[in-house]
Amino acid sequence: MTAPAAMIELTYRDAIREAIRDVLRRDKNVFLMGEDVGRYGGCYAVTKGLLAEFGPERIRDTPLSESGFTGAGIGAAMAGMRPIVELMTVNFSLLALDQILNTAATVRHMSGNQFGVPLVIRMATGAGRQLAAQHSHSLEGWYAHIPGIKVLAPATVEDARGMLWTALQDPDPVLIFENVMLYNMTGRLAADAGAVDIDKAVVRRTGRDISLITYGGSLWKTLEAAAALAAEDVDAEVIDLRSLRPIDDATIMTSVRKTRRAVIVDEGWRSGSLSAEICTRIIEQAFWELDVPIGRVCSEEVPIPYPRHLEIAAIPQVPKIVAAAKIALGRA
Amino acid sequence: MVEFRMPSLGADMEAGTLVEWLVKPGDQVKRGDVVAVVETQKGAIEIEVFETGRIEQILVDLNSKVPVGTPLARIRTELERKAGVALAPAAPPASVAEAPPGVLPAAPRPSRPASMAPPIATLPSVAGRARVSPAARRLAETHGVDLATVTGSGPSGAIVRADVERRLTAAPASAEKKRPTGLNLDAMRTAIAAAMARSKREIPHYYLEHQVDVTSCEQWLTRTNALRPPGGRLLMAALAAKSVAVAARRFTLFNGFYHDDKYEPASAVHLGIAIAIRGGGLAAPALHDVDQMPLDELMTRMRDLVQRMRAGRIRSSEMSNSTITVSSLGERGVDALHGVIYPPQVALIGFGKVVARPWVIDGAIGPRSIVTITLAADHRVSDGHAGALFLAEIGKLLQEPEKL
Amino acid sequence: MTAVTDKPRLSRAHALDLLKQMIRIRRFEDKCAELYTQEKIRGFLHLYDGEEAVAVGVIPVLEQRDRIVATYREHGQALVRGVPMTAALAEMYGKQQGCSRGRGGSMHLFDRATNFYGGNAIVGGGLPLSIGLALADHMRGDDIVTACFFGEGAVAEGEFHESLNLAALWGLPVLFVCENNLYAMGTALAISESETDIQRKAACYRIASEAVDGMDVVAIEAAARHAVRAVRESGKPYFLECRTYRLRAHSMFDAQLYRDKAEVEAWRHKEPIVRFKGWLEANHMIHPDDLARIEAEIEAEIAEAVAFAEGGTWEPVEQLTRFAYADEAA
Amino acid sequence: MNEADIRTVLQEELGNIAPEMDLQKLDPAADLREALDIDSMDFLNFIIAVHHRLGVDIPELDYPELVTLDGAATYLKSKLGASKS
Repeated sequence: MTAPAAMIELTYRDAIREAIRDVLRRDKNVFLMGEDVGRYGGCYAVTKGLLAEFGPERIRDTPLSESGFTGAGIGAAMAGMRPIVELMTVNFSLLALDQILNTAATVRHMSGNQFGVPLVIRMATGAGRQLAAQHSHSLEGWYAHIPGIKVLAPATVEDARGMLWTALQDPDPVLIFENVMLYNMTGRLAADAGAVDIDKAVVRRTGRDISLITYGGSLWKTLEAAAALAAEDVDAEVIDLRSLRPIDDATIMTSVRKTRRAVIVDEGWRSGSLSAEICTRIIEQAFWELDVPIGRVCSEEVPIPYPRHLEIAAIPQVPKIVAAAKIALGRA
Repeated sequence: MVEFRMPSLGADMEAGTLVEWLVKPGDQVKRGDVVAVVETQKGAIEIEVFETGRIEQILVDLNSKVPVGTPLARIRTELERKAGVALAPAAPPASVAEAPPGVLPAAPRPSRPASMAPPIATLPSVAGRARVSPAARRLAETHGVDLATVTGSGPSGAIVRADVERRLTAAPASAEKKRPTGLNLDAMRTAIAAAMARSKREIPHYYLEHQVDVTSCEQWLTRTNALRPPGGRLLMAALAAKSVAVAARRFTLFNGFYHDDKYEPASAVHLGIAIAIRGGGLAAPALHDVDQMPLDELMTRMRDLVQRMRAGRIRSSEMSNSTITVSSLGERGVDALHGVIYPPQVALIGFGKVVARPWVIDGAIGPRSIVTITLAADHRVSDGHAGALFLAEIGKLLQEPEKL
Repeated sequence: MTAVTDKPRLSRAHALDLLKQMIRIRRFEDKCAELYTQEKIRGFLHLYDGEEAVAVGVIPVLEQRDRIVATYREHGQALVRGVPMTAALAEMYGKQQGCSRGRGGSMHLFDRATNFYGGNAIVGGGLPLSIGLALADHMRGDDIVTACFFGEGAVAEGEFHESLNLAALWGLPVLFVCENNLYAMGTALAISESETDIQRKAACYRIASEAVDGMDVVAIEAAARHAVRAVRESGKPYFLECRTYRLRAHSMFDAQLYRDKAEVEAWRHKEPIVRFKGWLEANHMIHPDDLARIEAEIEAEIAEAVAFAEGGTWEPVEQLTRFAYADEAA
Repeated sequence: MNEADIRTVLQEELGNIAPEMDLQKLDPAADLREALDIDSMDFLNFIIAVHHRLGVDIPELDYPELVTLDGAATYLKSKLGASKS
């Protein structure tokens, strides 16, 4: 029995930087490309110090040309490189959506499997910093709609550190969404923590009475809600999806068959959201196990407003999750 | 004296480490001067001061990480120096009433407007039909549990799987003695006693009897039921109820309420169906707007009522506001029953059992199915003449069952 | 100060007004920085220090009916165009008395009364919008000019190419004003553009263009008069590159690792307020009490704006979803 | 489905109709309507339940054959036997 590795404490931001540093060291084909990733050190200071260590060829500052440099990343990947494209935030990724959908996700299938795109795209997502409507989108659900790419939502320090290497080994494009509210979060991690899987959901808290299904930034609000429910002797199970495409149906259905009640917490807008897809899958696969209608806690269908109290009211919060759970438990 | 505080430079900056002071106590500073350098996750950032005056005291030593808002130094402002007086340290710029947005000011707590309540299906249950979860429904089906005998503990009374499980464990199929659950027969007895006593005390009853040939009804029922599965079949009781309701619509003196010494005819016909409860007790729950209710629906509702009443599962909403009541003691009952009116109603129709009797038709005698219909009515409201016409109307309606 | 032929004789009153407008912006931005460190203003805050001459030189030349599209660094443009300082500051506080009902914040100041089509937080996002506004006026034959302000960072966006091409192709009355402040957030012009002489790019679309010293308010005003008259008379687009410099960080939370302090210091001596004030004093067009009066008037206006914003109220949460769509009752 | 199963179904359904009756003491040859104080409405509900559980059609004309427990059991056995030949 080898001695357990020492545990270190670091922020979610540091964990991602370590992951990038690790892959750059281990594979010379890997390079990072994005707006202000080099001299500026990254809009969220994730890549600070990497330019000095790896030089301008492998830490490439780009002009503000999202469609251009994302397409360039796709091309480089098709020609054998392993690029990591940083799109700063999902809000700006809309300018690169054509390249992601019509080339990255499609070319393997369309070329009869002659060309693949082993590309990783990282972007921040989510609201909560009062950046107003154009800078506060949560559009993971849109990307999770597209066949041909994988979509990840690391919510813990361990996943922030471990998903990148596995994603880069994947022969197809992988999108990693990092919620802006998590960068400052500190967590504990084994000093030698390495790669993790990217296709399984994880039960972060086991429980018998109700399944709370969520991902990314909302995980911590959901765990807090579960704690609040525990105080009222409700035993809630919390599932962290980790992968939004493919969705790990097995873990979801096992949980729902046990608890017979489900609430899904999704920072996207309700209509046509990822939560809508998960609801449908539960009805398709576990309808006869359900005791109550599936609950959902999503963002209000409105552009995210600047004032703090309106932004709080617009996106999922702990009280809303607790309330939805109580309705499902018949205790509203 | 004014406090120079650790500034917030970004919505996601919670603290900063003071790595360099560019001024020392006694130095003169003016608005906009860079006075210190703070290390953040974004790197070292020069911090400017927004006051003009002299640095009095440094409050934080180097390389200490302090949260945003921590006082770093004290500055004696320009005004004070001129006036030579020590102004009370200025209250932090954010007066209590207007706390910085970081702390929610006395603004309305972000209550959840109704429109934003998670729209879980909290719709009222479909009128009459208890809501059953899929899991409960499947368990009930596989074990042949009659959901009508299960009380729901789920949201707004819905039946959930645990309820069916309890029903299975609590009541094994063996025929051991079962009391109607949830019903206090003794309490019911006292209530019936009170109502009957009041009725007899206050209502001057008069009684009328009328014999009606229901042979055509029986033949119509046999023809109709032959084409239908058991679930869709009709009984005489439904025809009887419908005929009373249709007639009551026209004879308004028998369909209403008597309150505070005056009679109020009802605008609709809510027919009370008197049902004996197993093990004793009686209830007369109301079916609403029976005069307009299609026969098939009336039959299904009456069957449902009887099933639930028998098991003692009565809903409070069903116990009120009948406008007239009909009672029947069934096939093994008696020829005619003279009932007691339920206050504040003003009439009760009784149906005896159907018997084969010799009957004269067109001068010839032959066997016919005859039923005796009785009327108990409130003489404060109606007289025998009107009562007779009312009974005759019921009898006439029963001659054309297909129109009911 | 470049002597430009069609520069009108600079009256004293006009000169003082130009100076006051620039100082007014500088002091306002300074107050915003202070309020940000006290967490009164949140989210992102991009300040205009050093670029005042562009707004003050261009916007007063436009007519009331003309339209303006700006970026997230739009406080200066909004103030010069006539958006009340009270409403602008209340907006940054997030109060419902703000010019966008408190919902937009610093990066999204809108004002229908002055045809101010807002700040826009997406780099290059305003360019196609300005084409559309001009297209409508062009189709209706209205004598209206649309001025579109953007930074040199936006030049790298696809929308820059698409918009200039459409403006030239359809002959639309757009005045493109590029505020080239040498840095797109943390990326210097030299490492983001193969051709750094920005105004030369307009020639590829056959659009008349001119570069002007962004630190010389008089030169900008003259160039703006000429450009606006050209657009109004020809109905065709005009491209004005104002070469300026951003004295403060890109936004509040920026350690400026991408440029050194000596460079910033050098530009402090060439910034528009210092230059214009120096020129006025050298030509005896200004007296010390003029400056004192200007500073006092501005200080009073800012104090009133702060009081207005502090006294503002939060929009009730019940209004959250209102105006996602037009009111049915409207 | 053998006769014992049929009798269990009949016992369960009669238990639903007359919960307070002790069906163990029920004389299988006695008229159910008398023995369990069942009226036509109860009897129809009984027929509907048996039809639903055993999937056997029971026309009104056959009702007399089901008024006793034995009668009902043999009737249903023959009906089920016939249908499952």
